[in-house]
Amino acid sequence: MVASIGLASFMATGCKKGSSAASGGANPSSGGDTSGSTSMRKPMEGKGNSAKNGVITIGLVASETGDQKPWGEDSIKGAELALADFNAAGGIKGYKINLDIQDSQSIPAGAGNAAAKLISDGAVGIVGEVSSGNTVEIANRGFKAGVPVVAIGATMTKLTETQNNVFRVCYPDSFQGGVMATFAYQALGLRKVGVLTDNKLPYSQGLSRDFIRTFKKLGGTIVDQEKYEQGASTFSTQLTQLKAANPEAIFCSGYFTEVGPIVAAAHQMGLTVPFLGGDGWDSPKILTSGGKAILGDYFCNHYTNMDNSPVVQQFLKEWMQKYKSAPGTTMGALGYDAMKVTLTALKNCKTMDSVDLRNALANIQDLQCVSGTITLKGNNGTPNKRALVVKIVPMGPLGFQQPVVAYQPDPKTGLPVKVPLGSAAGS
Amino acid sequence: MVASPPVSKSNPVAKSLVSGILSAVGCVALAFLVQYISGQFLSSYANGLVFQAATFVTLAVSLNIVNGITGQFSIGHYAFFQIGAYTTGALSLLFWKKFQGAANVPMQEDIWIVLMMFFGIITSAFAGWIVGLPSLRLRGDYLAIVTLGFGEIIRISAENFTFMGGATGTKIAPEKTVVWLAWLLAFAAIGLSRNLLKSVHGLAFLSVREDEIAATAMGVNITRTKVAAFVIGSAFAGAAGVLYAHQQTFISPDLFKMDGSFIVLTMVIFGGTGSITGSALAGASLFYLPEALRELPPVPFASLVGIVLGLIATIGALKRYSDQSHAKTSVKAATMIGIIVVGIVFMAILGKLLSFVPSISAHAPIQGSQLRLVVFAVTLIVLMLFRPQGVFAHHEFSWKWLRSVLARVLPKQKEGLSS
Amino acid sequence: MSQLVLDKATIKFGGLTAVNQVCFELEQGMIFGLIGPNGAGKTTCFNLITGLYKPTSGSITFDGHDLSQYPTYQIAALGISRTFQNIRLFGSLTVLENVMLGTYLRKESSLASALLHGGRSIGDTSRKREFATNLLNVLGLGDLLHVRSRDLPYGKQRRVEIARAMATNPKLLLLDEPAAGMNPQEKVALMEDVKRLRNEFGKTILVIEHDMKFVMNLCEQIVVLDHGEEIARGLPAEVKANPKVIAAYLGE
Amino acid sequence: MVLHGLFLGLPLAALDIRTLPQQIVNGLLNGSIYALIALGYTMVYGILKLINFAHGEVFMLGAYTSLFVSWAFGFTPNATVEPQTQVWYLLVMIVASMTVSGLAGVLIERFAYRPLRNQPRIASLITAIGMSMLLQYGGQLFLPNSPPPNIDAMINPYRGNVNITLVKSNENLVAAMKSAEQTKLTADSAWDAQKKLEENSFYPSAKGQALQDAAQKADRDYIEAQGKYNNSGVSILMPVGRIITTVVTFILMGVLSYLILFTKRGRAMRAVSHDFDSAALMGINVNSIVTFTFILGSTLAGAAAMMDATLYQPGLQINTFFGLLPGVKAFVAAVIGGIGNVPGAVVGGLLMGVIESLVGWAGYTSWQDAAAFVVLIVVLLVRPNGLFGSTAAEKV
Repeated sequence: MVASIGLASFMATGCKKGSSAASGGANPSSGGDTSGSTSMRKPMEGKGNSAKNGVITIGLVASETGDQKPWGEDSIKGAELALADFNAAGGIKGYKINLDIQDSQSIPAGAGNAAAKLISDGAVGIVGEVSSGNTVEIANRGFKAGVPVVAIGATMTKLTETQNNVFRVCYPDSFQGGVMATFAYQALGLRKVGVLTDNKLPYSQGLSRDFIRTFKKLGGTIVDQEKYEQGASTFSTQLTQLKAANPEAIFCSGYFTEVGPIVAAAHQMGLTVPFLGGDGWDSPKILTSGGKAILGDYFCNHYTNMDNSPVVQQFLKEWMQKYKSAPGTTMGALGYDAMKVTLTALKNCKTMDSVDLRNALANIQDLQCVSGTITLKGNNGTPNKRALVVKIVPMGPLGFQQPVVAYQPDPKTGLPVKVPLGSAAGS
Repeated sequence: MVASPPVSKSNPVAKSLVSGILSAVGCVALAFLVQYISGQFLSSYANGLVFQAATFVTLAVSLNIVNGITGQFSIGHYAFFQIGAYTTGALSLLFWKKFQGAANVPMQEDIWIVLMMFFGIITSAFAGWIVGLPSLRLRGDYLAIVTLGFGEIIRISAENFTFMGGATGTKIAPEKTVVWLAWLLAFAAIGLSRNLLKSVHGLAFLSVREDEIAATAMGVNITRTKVAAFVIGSAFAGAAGVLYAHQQTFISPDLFKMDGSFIVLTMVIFGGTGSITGSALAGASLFYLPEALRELPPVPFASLVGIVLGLIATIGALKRYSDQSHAKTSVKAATMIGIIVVGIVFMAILGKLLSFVPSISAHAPIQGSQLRLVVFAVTLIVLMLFRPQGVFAHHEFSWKWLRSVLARVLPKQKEGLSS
Repeated sequence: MSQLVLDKATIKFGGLTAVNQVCFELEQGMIFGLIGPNGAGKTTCFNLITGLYKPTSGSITFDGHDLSQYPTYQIAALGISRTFQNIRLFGSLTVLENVMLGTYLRKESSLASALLHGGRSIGDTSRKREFATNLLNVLGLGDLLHVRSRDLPYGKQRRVEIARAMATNPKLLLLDEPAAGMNPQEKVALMEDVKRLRNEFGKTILVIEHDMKFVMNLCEQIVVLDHGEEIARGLPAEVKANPKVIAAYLGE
Repeated sequence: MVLHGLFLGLPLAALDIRTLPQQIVNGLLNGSIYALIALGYTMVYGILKLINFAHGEVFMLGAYTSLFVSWAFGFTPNATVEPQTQVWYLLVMIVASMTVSGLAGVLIERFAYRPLRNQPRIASLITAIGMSMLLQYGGQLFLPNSPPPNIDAMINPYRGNVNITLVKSNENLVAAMKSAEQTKLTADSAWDAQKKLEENSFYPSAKGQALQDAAQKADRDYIEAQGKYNNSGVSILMPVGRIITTVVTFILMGVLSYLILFTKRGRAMRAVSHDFDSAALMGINVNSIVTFTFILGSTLAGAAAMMDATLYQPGLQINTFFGLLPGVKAFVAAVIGGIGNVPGAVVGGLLMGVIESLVGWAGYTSWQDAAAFVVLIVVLLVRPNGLFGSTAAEKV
């Protein structure tokens, strides 16, 4: 069907799931992470910044304007909350932390300029961004200047593979797509799936690609691939084509803003098979746009409100107190985590400069975060986190996401392996 | 490369050639000087801005050739910019590593980028030729929409171009901010447009803008002229795209959204249609404006509402006054300054009053960065309302022009002061 | 031999036949008048000759070239130049620039040379500037070189347009109502100038004009059109006496 | 082949003739929304010769108005009690949207375009772009957009379909489907029973695994059989909401044509569009006619926005960029039809919709938007003034 998949995977060559690489930190100037055999992470080039006059500047790049504003705003709120928590817990003795927020305009060029601005403002480390395209720009600027970058929601697989200054607190697309493919094939027993991609979103393109690869590897068939563009007002063409292909389920990798109407329209025209998706689905708005049609569908998420672990419940409580409403998207939690990881690393620093911070970040181990336990040590910047598959249920006091299965990447193969739900089971 | 002063009767050719060569050398020297200064004394962020400013100057000046000088209303200039960037993207993906291995010479990155500029110019000029052809039949807004459509087709093709990563985009191999090359390109664009306008050929371009029928009756091949304008304009945009790609280090279709074309178009009109100086200055300043606005502090919501209401009232009053008053320039200027002062006071009072309204004062303050593009848009509208012909109108900067402007303004001011 | 030959030239716009089977011949070096009431098809004839319209049938030949085969700009290159009824100067260009554009056909440098400010282009441009300045001096417009043509009074604009047409160095000059909007003194001066153009430069001139006195004093041959058809031709005196012409002008 | 390999978006899909009628109908229905927005562009262009770039934002404001009205009716995202749908809600929403959009259009004309009417057209174009940016980015400060809200899909009372069968499904396949359904039900219930027993174990037992596999296989077979049955027939499915949208669109267009062709004001509009100055000399109040044009065009955009977000595609996210894509497409539609020409805008809109659908039908959904522009360029090359545009010969 898609003869060009082979070439498509060109993009992901170099996607070697290195887990054996010891994380650098011992001696950054002599190569840092590159001691591992499979790691291609080059040590960052510049000397970075350091704390000045007792003030540590941490930069945050977020989409304050443009079409990714909802996610950008949540990430800012999350990061500010994490900083407030950190300060309440004592902060770092003798230092004040200054959170410098810059707008990316939701475009890579804007993100690049924002990062450059932060670096010249003296940011020791940068947190951000939500989308992969923007993060790549930030990562490159940071790499040149020698400033570490902690990405919030950038799931693009290749992001952390080449530069040792890049970290993230989310799982990569290769894992997320794999999780949904594994879930579809094994847990739901599906063999023929249609794929619907938002062709404007790098996130959606990447996620669909990774889903398709794993699903085919497992033995499934992709019966049809259709594409739409973010901001489109009708999806009838795509849905008609999908319906004719008679799939057993549809993997829809876009954002919740379009997924709701898509699923509702599909149901209205009699296409009632389950829909599956990624973390872009996470917003209660999906219930008002998708209506009853969306209930019972599944998506992959970082955390769920139903998780009764103390970290999550504490986070939700504080969020409600500070902002008077529940987090709008999953980026609230990830923003919180990214900031928490950065601040924790900062606390382990001695000299409060970028190189020190990078090394401390690369040594983060077993940090309890809202979106799970994060270990960056030995993971080349991408944590080996578990991912949850959640089912959409009617809005209850704890939200609308019922955790169904949890998957953890296998340390050897990198493929998703089912693990107990643990505290995420809720109730 | 840059043109000489008006030709005098004593051996104009030799004189012009000498001054031409001198100015070309001067441009190269200046470009390297800019590179040196910005590399030595500015942060990497500011260095990036210096580079990007040159890119936008090139874009604005090259669009001015199509839009301002030849009068062909093109609103898809970013397409050529993107073609340049994607050309170097593809070639660098395929061959940069090999080149790097084969030719280990100093400045090899710069050499590679110059080489890529050559290819970028070829591909984008070819695209410009393709887009220029329909201009044979289309006029005004119809041509505009075709160029817009062409831009969208290019962007959508890039989204589907998996070799370059589709919507995700791809990394560009030699990462280099070549400030000198960017400025040299900008100087070249300025110089070439200026040379063009100084020649009989340039008059042909202008005549197409002014009156196509009269132009063709005077023997101007309109189609050829329009296509030439598109080819020249797009070649510069393509070259700028190559440089931009290597500076951005990562290119994706997102970088080349339709808004970009609008902004470049805005630069041209803002500077004054047809004015090279205007385009160049507007290109640099309109590029810098949103960046400068990064420093805006957070604004309390009440003040913001006050500012919005006050701004509408002030602009309305100013516009009304400036349209209807026939007072002397100096009196007019003084009154307008007065109106602005009153307006600011009004905004402040309004903001203060509004802060007592509970639902408004409870609103979270607005981050400065959220206001950047709003301020940008307001600047556009206000400037167009008060100076629709653009800042420079059709004038070019020259010392003579500056003197004549000063001569016009200064005595009047004295007069105004004495009366 | 005739320089310009219209052989049954006809053009139809939808149902309207604007010019119907018009035949006339112009001999080199003469001043012709083309007259007729409003809507007679005079300007349409000019547009046919300069290629802005293509004849529906019939042919127009200039120096042996069939003009229907050429686009307008090449017709200009063959040596036909014109002015327009409603002046079409390049408004925001100066008088000098307008006239310089007339020399575009005789450019001696390439576009590349112009862009790179090559010696050829510089020399070419300065020669053309000199030529245009001289031409404007000859036509008594020497003091207006650097005025924007849009800012000129009506009568001057007409003269600049004639200068621009002359700058192409045409063999045949078509003047569309050159005296419209001029006062009597200007008209007399214009008449002298047009005669000079013929006498000194040997141009063939075809004039459309409503001012009968002007036409009768200027032209050596007159063609009269009405409703797109030729109703009379000949010497001014003959035409004046032709009952058909009188009927066309006064109505029946 | 090489080219094909380079582009992921070009699957070699077999053209499926059975979905063609459905896709054409989809296209016509989609096109009617484009047409409604395109009317606003075309009318303003007809009068002012100005591309009103802010028209998409007027559309966006209409959608927001509908959103606020729906909230006022209790359809808030956090409603505790499910609100009841009433048809008159929709009427209030459409009237409110039309009013607000109309007002916005008039204000934009008054403050951004009118002061520049005697200036070069390009100046108004830049203010139009500025206005569009101002509403997009300024709107973000004052309008709820984070996360982007949407009108509750449940406000749409017309959730049914009209189904037209062109070729009946093969009845011989019914039996197979029925038996597959039976097998599925049996297997499902067996697995459900076993699932209850194994609820607490992390790994299912061998028996449970076998039962689950069987149930899943039965499910798949059922879907397969059902699909075979459905795909053996050809039918056209039309959601009632979309039919209503299309009907209303055509009614509004009829009213508009009547206004322009048969009323005094319409004649005045045509006069103004022909020549400003002579119309003014004939005693026509040009300003009031321009205002009237903006009111008409903008109210149509408001109506389109309301219907788009509630009836046509319920649940669409509303943010300040809501008008961007429909705006551009409608503009293209207007140009295809011949900008300035009312029936042209309608035909252009419908044509755009059908072309997009057909491109999707051919398997190139990722090229839909590009195809629209390719068609635009082709149409303009063949007919430089659009399909219905008059070739106004320039007077020489």
